[in-house]
Amino acid sequence: MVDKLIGNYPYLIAALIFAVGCYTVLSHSNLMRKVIGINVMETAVFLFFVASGNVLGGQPPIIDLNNSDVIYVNPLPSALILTGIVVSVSVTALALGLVVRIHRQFGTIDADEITEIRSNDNA
Amino acid sequence: MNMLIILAIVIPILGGLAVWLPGLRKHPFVPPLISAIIVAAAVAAMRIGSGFGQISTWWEVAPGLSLAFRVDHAAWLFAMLAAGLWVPATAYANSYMAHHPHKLQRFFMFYTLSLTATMGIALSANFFTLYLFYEMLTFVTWPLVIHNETAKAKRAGSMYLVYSLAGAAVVLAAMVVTWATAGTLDFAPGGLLGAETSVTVIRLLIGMLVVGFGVKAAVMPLHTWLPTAMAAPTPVSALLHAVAVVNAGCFGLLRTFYSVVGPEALERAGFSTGLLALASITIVLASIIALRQDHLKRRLAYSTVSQLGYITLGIFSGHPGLLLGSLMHFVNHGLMKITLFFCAGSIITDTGIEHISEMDGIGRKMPWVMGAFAVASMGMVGVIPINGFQSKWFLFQGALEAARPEVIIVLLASALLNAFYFFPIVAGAFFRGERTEWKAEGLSSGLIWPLVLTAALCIVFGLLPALLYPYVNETVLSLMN
Amino acid sequence: MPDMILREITSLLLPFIQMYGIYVVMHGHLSPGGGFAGGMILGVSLILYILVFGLDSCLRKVPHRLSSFLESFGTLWYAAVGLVGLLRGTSFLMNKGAGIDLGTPGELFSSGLIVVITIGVGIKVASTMLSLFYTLVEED
Amino acid sequence: MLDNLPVIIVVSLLMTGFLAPLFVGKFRRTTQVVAGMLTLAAAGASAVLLYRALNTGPVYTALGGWEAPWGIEVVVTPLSAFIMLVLTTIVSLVMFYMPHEQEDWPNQKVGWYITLVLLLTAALLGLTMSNDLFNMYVFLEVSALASFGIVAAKKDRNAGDAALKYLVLATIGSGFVLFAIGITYAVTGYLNLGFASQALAEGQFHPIITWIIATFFLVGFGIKAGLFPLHVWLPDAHSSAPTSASALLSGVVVKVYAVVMARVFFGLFGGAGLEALGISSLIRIAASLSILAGSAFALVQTDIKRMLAYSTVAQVGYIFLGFGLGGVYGVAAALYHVFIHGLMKSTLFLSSGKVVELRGGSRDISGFNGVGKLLPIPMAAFTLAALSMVGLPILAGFATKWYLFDAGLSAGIYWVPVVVIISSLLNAAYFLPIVWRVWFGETEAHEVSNRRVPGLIPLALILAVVGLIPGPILRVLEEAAVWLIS
Repeated sequence: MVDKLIGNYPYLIAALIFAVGCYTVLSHSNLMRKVIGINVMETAVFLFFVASGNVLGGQPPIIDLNNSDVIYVNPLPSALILTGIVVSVSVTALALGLVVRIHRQFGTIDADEITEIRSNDNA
Repeated sequence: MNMLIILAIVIPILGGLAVWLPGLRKHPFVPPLISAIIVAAAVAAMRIGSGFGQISTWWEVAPGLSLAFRVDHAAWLFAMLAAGLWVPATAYANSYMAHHPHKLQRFFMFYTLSLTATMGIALSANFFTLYLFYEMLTFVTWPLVIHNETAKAKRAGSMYLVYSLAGAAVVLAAMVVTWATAGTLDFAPGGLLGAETSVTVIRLLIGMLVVGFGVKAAVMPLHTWLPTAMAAPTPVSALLHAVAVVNAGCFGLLRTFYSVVGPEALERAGFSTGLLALASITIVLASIIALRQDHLKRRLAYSTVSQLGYITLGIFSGHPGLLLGSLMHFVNHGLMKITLFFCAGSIITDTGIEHISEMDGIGRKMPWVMGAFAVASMGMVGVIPINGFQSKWFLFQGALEAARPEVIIVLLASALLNAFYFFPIVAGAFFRGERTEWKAEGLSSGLIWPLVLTAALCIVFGLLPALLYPYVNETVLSLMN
Repeated sequence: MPDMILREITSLLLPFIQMYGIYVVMHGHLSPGGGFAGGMILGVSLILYILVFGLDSCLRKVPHRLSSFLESFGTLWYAAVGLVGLLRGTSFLMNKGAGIDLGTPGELFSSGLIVVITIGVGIKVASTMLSLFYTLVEED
Repeated sequence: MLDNLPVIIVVSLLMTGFLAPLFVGKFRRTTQVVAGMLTLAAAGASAVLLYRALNTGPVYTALGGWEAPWGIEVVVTPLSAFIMLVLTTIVSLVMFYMPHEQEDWPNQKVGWYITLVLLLTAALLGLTMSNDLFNMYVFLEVSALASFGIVAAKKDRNAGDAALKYLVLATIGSGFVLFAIGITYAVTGYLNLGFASQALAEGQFHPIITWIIATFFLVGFGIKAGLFPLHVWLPDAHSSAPTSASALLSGVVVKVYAVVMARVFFGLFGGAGLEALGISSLIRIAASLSILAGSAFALVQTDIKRMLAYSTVAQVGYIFLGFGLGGVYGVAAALYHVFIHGLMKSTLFLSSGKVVELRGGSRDISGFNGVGKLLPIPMAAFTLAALSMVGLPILAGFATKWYLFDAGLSAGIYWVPVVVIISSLLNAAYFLPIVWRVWFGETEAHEVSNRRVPGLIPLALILAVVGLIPGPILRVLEEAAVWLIS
């Protein structure tokens, strides 16, 4: 059991980082930290994906035309994660844009203060 | 037959919408009156044809749920009662509303739409159609209840809506249970539940039906909305109490007890004693409460609650004799109660009096009105030449056949209480001097002839039992299969 | 205004950064990288330019409208190239099956339409990075 | 050609979307109309696909000619074709409303808004028909990005805050989905739904692994679809968006996520597997809580758009409940509700948007007093949709309830009818007072310059017709449900 866990340590670390990211998003009221938390979370998933494509002793998957019996690592997860990173970058960019806008409109980027301002608006 | 059913259902909808025609701005009552007459004629014509029992399906709303209609004995009884009384009620409503002009078009639209809902309930051939129109009845009578838009009326309206919607929701649940156990929703004489249905399910179903339809039939703990709804204009009260709403509740109970649950399952559930007790409590308790009411319409309302107890008693019993009496009362009570409410409305319109304590001596000022009132109240008590006597007679007979002496005691006690709360009104109106100052402005004929007509009908039905008895007997036979 | 060292170094480095970005874009079908990574490098090089030389000088070279246009253009480019397969009677993004010469593996001009698509992606990513930065920085 | 139709729909929507900002400056009106016509054409194409899928089986397309499991596979089953049809129909009708809303917007904003809406549509279409988990994730994210954009389209500050809240939570949701996809890939080696489910079934994995996969999917999609208690972003986001965006987000977007979740679940684990894992009962409980809590929250709102948004939470609960019950009737109820709730909610949002506009932007419920006389046709549509929500018979909402009852009772879960009935009473409690206000409330005479709400009448008409004759649709859905379950 322990062997298995240690042998698969990238997965464990990925899960750990995922939890850290999730915690950061949910526990901090500073919007920038939330955005950072999102990134941490997504990085954990990327790590998980890439780790699952690893082949022990494998080479980077750049085809070597002269040598046909090279072991490559599985390129599919890496390729997928490239897409994942694109998505993550766009989300982050959009989030930052929104944070800038919120700062402009509310004068703060603290979620609790914003909630307070909004409830005063309504009252 | 199909044509007649379509007429009965669709004409009131058209009539209700026609109220908004620009040409009828001044006379919004015309389309409702015409549609009421057409519907009454159509329903009367259904008796002539030979199409009893034929199902006419309009369309399938969802797999297993179809909109279907059928005329059978019980359906025609209710339809004829409602459609027949709708004509004088509409005429009366026109005269009454002429004195209280407030959003007449809206009033008459919903007044007429209620006719569709009532006809739909009466003629439904399956549980779904019944439920559909039962729900519709709530929605079209609600605007009538809060018509005056006073705070009181609005409170009454919310109460009515809450009670009715909750009741309809329970009916829906009952429908689901029926569908799940029987696999069909089409009414059939003898019921839909097979012999293998467990007693628990039957009891559950009966309980749901009693709660669901009992709301509209004002079975005792569920009656509170009815006296409160007195805030509505008087023609509406007449409609609620005598013609459409409460009778729809009773009819729903009748239909579902005998065509869904079935007499045999009813027997097996072993509920009859409990249900009879419920009805008996309603009869006696409501009468006692009625005694203590000074507000005329509220007293009449509690009287309705009590009298409906007679009807539900027969339905709950599952015994042919009691059922016969209860169906007789179904018709007779409608006639008497509509007369009483017409009288109350005329009194309010003419003198503004709403309380019984102020009514002393009123009989000499308006003899026709109070005469009709006297006739109807005597009927309520069960004095011989009036129709109320007959229904009580058959109820007594049924109770004897069913060997239920306790029912006889309840009936006697209630008759006594009825006498206590009706006769002082009549006696005071005719034989006591005026105690309070009021002035009568004189009534238009439209506020007199409908109530004289219905009072006359009470006497006619009282004198000629052959008008009603054979048909009701057939109805009971067809229901008991 | 940033100091001279920064400006001189940046103006020295920028051509190399951009050349590297183009290199990565063009070799997307041969080695790790490709349109996204290369486009990102190009976009970041432009952002560096803004940080050092100021927003206005970059807006003069690449106006906001141009970068917005290129954003749409990149996507359309991708879709249009994808449709080639479809127009040839096969499926979307089809390459070899649509009768396009794939060339020799390992050479720069090979693998049919993929390199063409990658260029579109590079343009799209670079211009999007720039537009986003413009949107964030510009006060409206 | 027909095999490529699904791809053509998505690609043409995307291309038009990105062309829109280029042309909107000179040909604003044309751009708007072309976008609307295009989605309408997409609806037509979806109808063709649905017909084809029902008659000759699903349409498979392998992108780039790479067959599954190597390539990305697109498959149009009756289920996905139906959802596509619903989606495109509602989007196109809302599209016809949009020019009305955009009258005083600057050109650039109109262009981007159209881009985002078309991007959202394309992404949701892609999401519905993709048979590849990672491809699903990409479309999920694209649709989410587009949704964030249209939520933030209004300039007021609440919109920005709501959009960021939505973004943060939705991204957590996609994180969970992606993690679940990662685990699936790691243990099975496939991303194609069919192959992965086969591998899962044959692989004899420890139940905890499948359970983790399922729970992560549930949390992820639950956040995106606004399942209680993960709904916290929804009322804010759906109420701060422009009217057309609210109609789309509440009307179609959240429900597509629910349907995709069902596809993933039934595709990976099968109905029996879900029941064995306990996921079905988890969904049922969360759905019932959604239904009750959403209605209860809606009851206390005084802001009409927030009320409608909370009502969406409750209505999505119906959909999840249907999926949680499983079986042909449960799934058919859920799919039917996806359809009619889309119609009802769009109608409600568009018509109340008109009222908000009339009242100078005030969203208080008291603004509905007496508007029936000022805007008779939009308010008739509002009334129809509100009463359908309550689920009165011969209106559209009733068939859902009926099917849910049937599914609940045949699955032996007797509290389902109770929940549904309580919920319809709650619905009545918050919709009927508004209907009363609309028709019989008092209002000062008010000049209404423009009574038109484009796109509303077709929505309401479809709703009315569906209510009267739901039979044919339900039969199609039963067939679609069979596809999903087996």
